[in-house]
Amino acid sequence: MRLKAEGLAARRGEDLLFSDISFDLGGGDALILTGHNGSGKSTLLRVVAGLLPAEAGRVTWSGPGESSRASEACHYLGHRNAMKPEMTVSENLSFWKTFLGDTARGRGVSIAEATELVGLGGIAHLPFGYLSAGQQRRMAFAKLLVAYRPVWILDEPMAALDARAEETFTDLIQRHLQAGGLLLAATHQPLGLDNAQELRMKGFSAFPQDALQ
Amino acid sequence: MMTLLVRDLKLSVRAGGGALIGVLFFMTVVAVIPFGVGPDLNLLSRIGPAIVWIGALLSALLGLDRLFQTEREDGSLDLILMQEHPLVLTVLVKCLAHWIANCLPLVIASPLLGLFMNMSEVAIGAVALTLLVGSPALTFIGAVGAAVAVALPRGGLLVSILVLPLAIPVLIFGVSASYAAVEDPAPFMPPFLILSAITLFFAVLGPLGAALALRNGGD
Amino acid sequence: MSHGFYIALSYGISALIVALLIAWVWWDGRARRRELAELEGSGIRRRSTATPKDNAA
Amino acid sequence: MTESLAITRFSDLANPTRFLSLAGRIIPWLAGLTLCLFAIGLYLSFTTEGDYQQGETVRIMYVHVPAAWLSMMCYTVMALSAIGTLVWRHPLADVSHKAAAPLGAAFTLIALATGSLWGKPMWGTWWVWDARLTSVFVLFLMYLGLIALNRAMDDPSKAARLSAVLILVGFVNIPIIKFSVEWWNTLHQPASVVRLDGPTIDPEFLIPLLVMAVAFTFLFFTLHLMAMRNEIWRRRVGAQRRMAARMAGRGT
Repeated sequence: MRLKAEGLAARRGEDLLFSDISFDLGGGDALILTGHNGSGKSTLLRVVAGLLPAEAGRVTWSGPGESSRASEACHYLGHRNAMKPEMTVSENLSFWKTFLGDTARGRGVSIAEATELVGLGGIAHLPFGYLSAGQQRRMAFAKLLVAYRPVWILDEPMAALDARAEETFTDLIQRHLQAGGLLLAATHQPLGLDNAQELRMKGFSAFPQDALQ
Repeated sequence: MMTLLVRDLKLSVRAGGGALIGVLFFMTVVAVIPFGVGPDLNLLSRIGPAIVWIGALLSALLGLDRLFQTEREDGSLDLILMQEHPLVLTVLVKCLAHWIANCLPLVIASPLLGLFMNMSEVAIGAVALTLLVGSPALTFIGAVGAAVAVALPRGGLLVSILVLPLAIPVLIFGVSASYAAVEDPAPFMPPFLILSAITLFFAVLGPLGAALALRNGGD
Repeated sequence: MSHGFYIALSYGISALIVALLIAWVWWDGRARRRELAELEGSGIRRRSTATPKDNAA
Repeated sequence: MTESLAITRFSDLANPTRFLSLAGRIIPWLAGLTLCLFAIGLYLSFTTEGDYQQGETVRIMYVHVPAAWLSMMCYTVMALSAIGTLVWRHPLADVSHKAAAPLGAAFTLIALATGSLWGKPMWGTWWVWDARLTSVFVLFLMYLGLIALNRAMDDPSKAARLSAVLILVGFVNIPIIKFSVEWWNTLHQPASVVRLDGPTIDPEFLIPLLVMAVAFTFLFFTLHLMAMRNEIWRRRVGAQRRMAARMAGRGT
């Protein structure tokens, strides 16, 4: 499994946000994007997820028996949770489980298990809108567990979380990496991963940026 | 895909869903017409099919702007765009769910309003039938407008403005088929078949256009 | 001059609407009570739980 | 419990738990009474003679008139509850007018449908835009609008206050609609509809009509109590769910 980006560049409106970003991630690798606000972290993640067209360069994915479109191998957790407040948590999760489908059969955990893993077992029958912001975030994270994807793309995953929930998240991310998954995250806080590579985004630069290493 | 259909239907009947409001708007629009033109039953029965059709057209547009906007607001649209399902199919299913939740009630309510308009039984049947066949076209055309205006803050008004001109052929053939059913010399089938053809045509073109717009409207 | 059809229809429609109304109210009550029982079962109690009458109702 | 008796009574009634136990005791009796009244009313309405002018269709009136009467009484109940909501901020008043709206809509629908079915054989048309029919139809639309408004909002107490405002505005508006429509349409002959006042109605028809009217009224109150009870339960479910969500954050 390899997620490879070569010479990526993207614009926000008229301005070039970044250019010539390359990385190459294999199974178990994590890449953390850091940088000040507006440096293009979110944009880079959205380009990799295939939600924004790249100005230049390309993203390729090679996995066992999967198609070469990178976005299909990815889970994307953006600022918004992609859950409907009118529906219960389990309705939301089971919708995404069925809709996303498990790429590697059977590797997604059940809904009850997933809510247990994010530390909120037993309240899956509540409407999503009843939960607090932090709980909603945790349930959105449970979405990553119910349908298996090798690549996790997380945009500020720790926003609105307390210390204990952060710990839970770090654990889950570690487990994902140990199982051979990939991680691409933008964050302000340290995620507490020991083997992570870091990509520092400087933003609004016309000159090529230092990529990895 | 079935799960998407079921989810959208669930959402439309849950609190805050628009299914009831569309029918209510339809009834209100049609009900105020007699106050404007006067309670002359002959006149009402003459203009009835046109009034019912225009009322249905307006109320079908009412909820359309929310078709993709709610998905975008909570981030679901991103996840839907990333999937391997053909996006055209996803859009088609969403249109279908929207039609079942918002337009089918209009079709069911139309005979009632036909009675208020003092229309004959044949005319009522014809209007209900043409609405049943023609209203999917409105949803499919509207999907393009909704996809184009998905990221705009006051998208609702814009969707109506964008979609109404495109919906004119549907209105023309829907109303003329309804009239043809009542008035003798004009045959019913030709305009009705054209209406069906328009619906089938937009069932292909609408989702294609909407998918294209969604792909390019990412931010 | 009999209008049996219209009379039957109007009684039928009224009965239907009333039956639907009763069914809806009934079903709604059942569903709410079931939800309350579920919540009660999962160990959530009201702040002012108190009187046994409350449970009887 | 140091207040005077009156205040204690008032706060007792204000207490939804108290209301629930009271409703639980009353509802079976009310339901039984309603059933008996309907049995008598229906028996009477099918055994009386037909009217020489209206023929058998007079039987439709035994359903139509009570339903129409209820459609207006229900709105009055709602308007009183709305005052309760706005002036005393009584939680039961919120529940009362929210629960009454679907009932009102249903009874208005019955009145419209049976009126239409009476009008077809007698007038030759399903519907005319005369003053009474039109204002009842407007009433129906207002009920549906209130239901939609209540459904559209999450916060029940805010929804209750806003719909209370709408109910009161509507209450003022209904006579205006009625009179303006009468001016607007002077074509229609008066007194086509059976009127209770005056000697125009024979006791033979009056008795079943009255029994049916009482039966319908009791039906309304039974259903209203049940619907209010449902609404209180619904709010409890909501409150407990929110509490469950809070507890899940703190516990474990």
